[in-house]
Amino acid sequence: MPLLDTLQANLLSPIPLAFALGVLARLMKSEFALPKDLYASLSIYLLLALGLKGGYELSHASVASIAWPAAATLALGVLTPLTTYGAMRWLGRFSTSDAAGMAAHYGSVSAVTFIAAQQFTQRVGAPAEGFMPTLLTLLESPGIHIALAIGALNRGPTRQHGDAPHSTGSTWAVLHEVFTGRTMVLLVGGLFVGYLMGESGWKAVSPFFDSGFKGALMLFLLEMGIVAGSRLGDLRTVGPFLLGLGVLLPIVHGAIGATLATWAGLSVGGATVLATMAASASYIAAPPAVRLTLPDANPTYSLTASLAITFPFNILFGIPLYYRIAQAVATAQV
Amino acid sequence: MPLLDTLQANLLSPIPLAFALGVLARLMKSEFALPKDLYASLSIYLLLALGLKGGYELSHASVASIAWPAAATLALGVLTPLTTYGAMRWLGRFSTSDAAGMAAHYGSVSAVTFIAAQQFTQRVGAPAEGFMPTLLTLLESPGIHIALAIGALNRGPTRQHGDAPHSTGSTWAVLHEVFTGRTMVLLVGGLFVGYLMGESGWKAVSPFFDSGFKGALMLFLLEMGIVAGSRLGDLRTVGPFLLGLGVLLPIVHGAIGATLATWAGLSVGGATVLATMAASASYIAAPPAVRLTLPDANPTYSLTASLAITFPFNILFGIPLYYRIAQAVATAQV
Amino acid sequence: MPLLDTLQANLLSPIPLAFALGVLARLMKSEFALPKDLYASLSIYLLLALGLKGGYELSHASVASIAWPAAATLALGVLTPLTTYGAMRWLGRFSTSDAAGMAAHYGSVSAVTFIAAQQFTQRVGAPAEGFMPTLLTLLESPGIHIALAIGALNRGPTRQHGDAPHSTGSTWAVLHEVFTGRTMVLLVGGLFVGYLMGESGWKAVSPFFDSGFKGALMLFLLEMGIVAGSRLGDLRTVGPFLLGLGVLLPIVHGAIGATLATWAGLSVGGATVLATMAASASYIAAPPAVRLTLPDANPTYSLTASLAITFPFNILFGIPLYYRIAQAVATAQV
Amino acid sequence: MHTHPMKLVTIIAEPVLEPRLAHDLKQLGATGFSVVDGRGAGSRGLHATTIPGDNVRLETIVSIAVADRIVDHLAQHYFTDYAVVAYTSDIAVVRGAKYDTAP
Amino acid sequence: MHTHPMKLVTIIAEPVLEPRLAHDLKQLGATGFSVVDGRGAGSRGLHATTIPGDNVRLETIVSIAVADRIVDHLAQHYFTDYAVVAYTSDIAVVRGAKYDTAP
Amino acid sequence: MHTHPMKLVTIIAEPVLEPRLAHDLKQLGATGFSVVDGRGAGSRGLHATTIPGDNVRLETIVSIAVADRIVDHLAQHYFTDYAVVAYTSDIAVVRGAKYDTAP
Ligand SMILES: Nc1ncnc2c1ncn2[C@@H]1O[C@H](COP(=O)(O)O)[C@@H](O)[C@H]1O
Ligand SMILES: Nc1ncnc2c1ncn2[C@@H]1O[C@H](COP(=O)(O)O)[C@@H](O)[C@H]1O
Ligand SMILES: Nc1ncnc2c1ncn2[C@@H]1O[C@H](COP(=O)(O)O)[C@@H](O)[C@H]1O
Ligand code: NA
Ligand code: NA
Ligand code: NA
Repeated sequence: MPLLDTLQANLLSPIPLAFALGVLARLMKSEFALPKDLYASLSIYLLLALGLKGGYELSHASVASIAWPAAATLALGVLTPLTTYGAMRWLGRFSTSDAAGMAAHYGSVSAVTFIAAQQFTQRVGAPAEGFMPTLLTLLESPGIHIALAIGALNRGPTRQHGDAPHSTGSTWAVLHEVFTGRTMVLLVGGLFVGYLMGESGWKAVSPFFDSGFKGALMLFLLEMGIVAGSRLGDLRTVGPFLLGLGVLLPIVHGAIGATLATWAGLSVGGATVLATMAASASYIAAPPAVRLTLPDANPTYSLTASLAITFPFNILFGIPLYYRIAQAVATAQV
Repeated sequence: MPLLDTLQANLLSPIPLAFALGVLARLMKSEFALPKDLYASLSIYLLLALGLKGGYELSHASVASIAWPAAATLALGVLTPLTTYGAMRWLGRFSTSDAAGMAAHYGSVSAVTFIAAQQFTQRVGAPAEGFMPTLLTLLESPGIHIALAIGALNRGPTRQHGDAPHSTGSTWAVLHEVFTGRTMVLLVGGLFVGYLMGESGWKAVSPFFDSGFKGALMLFLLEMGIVAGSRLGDLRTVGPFLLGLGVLLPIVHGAIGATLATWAGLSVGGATVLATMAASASYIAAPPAVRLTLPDANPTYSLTASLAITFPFNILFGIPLYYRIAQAVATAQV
Repeated sequence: MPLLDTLQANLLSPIPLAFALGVLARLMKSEFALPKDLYASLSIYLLLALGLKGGYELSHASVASIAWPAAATLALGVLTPLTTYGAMRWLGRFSTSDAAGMAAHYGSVSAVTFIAAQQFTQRVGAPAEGFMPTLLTLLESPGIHIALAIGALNRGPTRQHGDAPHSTGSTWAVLHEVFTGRTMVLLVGGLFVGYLMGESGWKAVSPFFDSGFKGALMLFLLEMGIVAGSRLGDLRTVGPFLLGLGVLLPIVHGAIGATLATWAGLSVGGATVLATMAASASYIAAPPAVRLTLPDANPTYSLTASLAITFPFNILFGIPLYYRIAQAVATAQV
Repeated sequence: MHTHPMKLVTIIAEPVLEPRLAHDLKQLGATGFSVVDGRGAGSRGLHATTIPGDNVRLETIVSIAVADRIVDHLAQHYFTDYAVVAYTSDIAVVRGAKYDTAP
Repeated sequence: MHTHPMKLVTIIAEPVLEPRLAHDLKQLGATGFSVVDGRGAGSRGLHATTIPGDNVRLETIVSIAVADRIVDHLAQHYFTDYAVVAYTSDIAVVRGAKYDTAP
Repeated sequence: MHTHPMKLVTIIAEPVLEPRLAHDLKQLGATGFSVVDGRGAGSRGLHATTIPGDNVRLETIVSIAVADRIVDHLAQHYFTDYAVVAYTSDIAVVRGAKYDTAP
């Protein structure tokens, strides 16, 4: 199937369509949005389902098969914040805080983009390895930690609230929050529970966590479209450089990701998903962490780039692209 | 099956029972109610599911088969606000604002009543045409527009906030809100998405949007019962005329609807559903639109009539009645 | 299967694992919690599902088969608040209000613990009778009424707000609230609706209310773990006596419950579930009722004991234990 | 526009008390009240709700006399046993008559 | 620290009015506003929302002149037909300039 | 009943700051605080949250001295970089001692 057909097939599948509907509703100035608690509930459901199923499938995987992919994931977790920081600082001439803030977003990962990639590989008949959710948990925090460390070093001690009485503001407290945030509890926790409860447990709960998954995802993407759509106005604020970077960074990170993943022995489907992880940008775990530790970083930059540029790009065009890259790398390797 | 049996079978089915439970809970002064966000979530789910399935089935329908039913629907959209206005103004001697406000409610449609009719026709083995949700979107707004136009004309320019600084209060702004409200985004949007994603898309999401539909509907009806039940006290406020009108209008509109629908070539099931649409009164889209454009219309009148009289009447007795009328008209026509 | 194996199999099943994950998240100081409305929605779903299915199955049960189990349930509803009051007052030397408050909690029942027991008996192949939810509704309120009556008698008229203008504070108003609270509306209402709608109704809604049940329960238990986990700090406040009582009372009540249940003719599964009901403590209906009628009872005592001691004990260890007791009693009886 | 000085009484209380307080306010002469859900932390830290810290915040616009009566009533019937915080502040309203109870 | 006296205008209104009121406030010179969802009961008891009693509470920090203008505007355009309650109170802010509109 | 004059400090802030502000308030001598979730719009329009405009509103009853300290602290540590609005108002409480920190 040529790239254009893959693209078209992707665009006409539930996830991109629901996302597009959300964006369109905002463009038409509709006030419609999911209730906040429904949005949160859907994300909890999706993350826990992902973790449980991943954990259940982990019980069938050998440690050997995961070792290299895990190493590749960690390498991406170190690399992507650095390339992002470099591009922001030296190409874009942004402040160290803005560069570090952006690096935290692009060094981490978007779980929904991951899921979209997983669904895509299933649809094209090249399902990813069952242990991919485990890799997802590995990529969640290193990028944030590295980026915040860079930011802290560069800002120096002067701006630290040294005399202020807040321990909750300390970098350690913030990193602890990343580690114990919603995504980590549900994903890592879900992996353990899924692993421990085994087949009988998974069978009991899969009518809830598995059958409904794709529909719930669609509803979630509708709201993602609304959220992204309401940031489109900020595109003018952030300027052409960030607009370009929001598309270029995922392509570069996706290509590197696909290559490393293939070298690490992942299937084409698995490589597509790992590439998508590298290409995606966090908009859940990174923003509060950056806001608290790098107060002078402008959150409009990083959130708009992650949510309104990179996320739609990946959902609509990126994933099929990374799939073709993964195919090409796999063919070249043989 | 004689009318009484149809009635009884209807009363003992999940939707009326759940509704009755809600009313009963209120009558017993229970404080129980669904959390607001759950109520909103269920309505989002039901509307999107309706749209998606309708859109998917639309891909099998020919334009020719929809043309006449669509024309009948639009005719009902013009007729029902006029009859309502006339009845309120000349029989009930209400103010122009109160009459126009009521016309907006009865000229529009209740999606849940529509769904109940759809379920009913399935249960009695006369399922309605797959394109009915498309007709639903056609009936949502014309009645509101016509009613508000009548109201605006009759109130004259004196009461307009001509000098006030609110553009958001303008009739155009309000009509835009009706067009881009929750119901329209989810129904019209769902129709498009359902149409575009086709069979493979629908299959992927139907375990979520189709299997759970009837149960979610039941939960929703429970809350509808509570909401309607808490308005029963207002029945005394609105007086016997509105009480009578809340039952008579749906019967008249339902009979006209069933006739037009049958002439337009709909099956008995389809005619039942279109009749129910005509007979139903909006309590989602119409109330805020009326409140903002006709401030001196008493909202207690229209909301109590729609929610506490017409809605229960349709759910419990109206739908089986319209079905019998549709059968009769179909037989007469042959 | 020896007790230890039953215990281990229980601990590795979805409910205890999800609960443990919630507790663990709190111990790691995670801020994660389910949105309030999701928590409420899940509990509504679980209660209504329980009621509907119970009502549907009630239509197959004979009155004779329920009579004795119902009598046993009511006996437990009278006995358990008395033993609790006695233990608190004379062993623990607590004030009459604290003793009565505790008695209200342990004299009533925890629906989630009931469900966990039901699931457990299914898993071990000894499913409980279909009419058990009916018994659950019988045990919900008598214990609260008895306990509050004891409290009111012992406090005497002096502390009554005799001259205060609140009728809402009267004991009658509070008892009315227990009777018309969420649990009663959904359970009793669900039983009636389930009974009336019969097989065709249940078939229509069971994909929603039955298939998803176990998964939704798991999500609910995750939050229960978080809630219980955030009370662990209060364990130090309540002291060793309440800690011991929170484990001893359920064992004693569970043993009595298993015995009475077996005498009343219930199967081993049914006896396990009734024993669990007796052993469980309310943390939904009882707390507000106690708070309003016994203001000087320290709510930290009863809520911590119910939520952070007895609930986990029952979920993790109690239910398998009551099952073994029920087996033993059944064997002894033969 | 001419405005009238009134008192705003704010009560922060355990959620379970909302209906009772609403009832009391009416009895004591308030013509209405507004409620918002919130959370908080204080010195007592009574964990009387399943989710510790949840509270409701009632506000009522009343005359000085009614404000006094409300504060007295709260002090007498609630402060000892319940997690209730209350304070009054000065506000100005249009249409002062709306907030006066019939004598 | 030096603080500046300002007015806080609080408006409790039917939810449907939120966008219109927000728009009006800006037009009348407020530099911003905060909103909280709530519920309540009053003397009129207009059941204008599906769930009776729901309301929103808008607050805006403004100068005395703007506060007067807002109260006048509300009295003229809303008090007759809508369930709207409004009051003003005295507050002190740091950085008073933040709340002054360009002349 | 005898009441005591106190200060109410109201802080409207980005949600992410809630735990830090709560911590600061205690350190600065507040005995408690209440929080309500809300939304709003201002002049800066920093879109620092996924859903633009969401905020939290913290209120604390404190003595005049503590109120001053809190306002100073906010001005120094938050006003530059964060979307934070704060103001103080005069209130009267029963049991003034409840809101005084041990020296
Ligand atoms: N100083 C304070 N300022 C504002 N609210 C307070 C204060 N102290 C207590 N509260 C509120 O009152 C509730 C009960 O406080 P307490 O009884 O002191 O534990 C808390 O959850 C807070 O919402
Ligand atoms: N005296 C009052 N104090 C505080 N809020 C009030 C008062 N009266 C009315 N309200 C609020 O204004 C809304 C409408 O009141 P009304 O127009 O009097 O029915 C109510 O739902 C309350 O939220
Ligand atoms: N004049 C004002 N009155 C009340 N709240 C305000 C005002 N200005 C700003 N706010 C609140 O402070 C938040 C941040 O405002 P800003 O920093 O001006 O963008 C807004 O979302 C509002 O909730
Ligand atoms: Na990334
Ligand atoms: Na109609
Ligand atoms: Na019990």
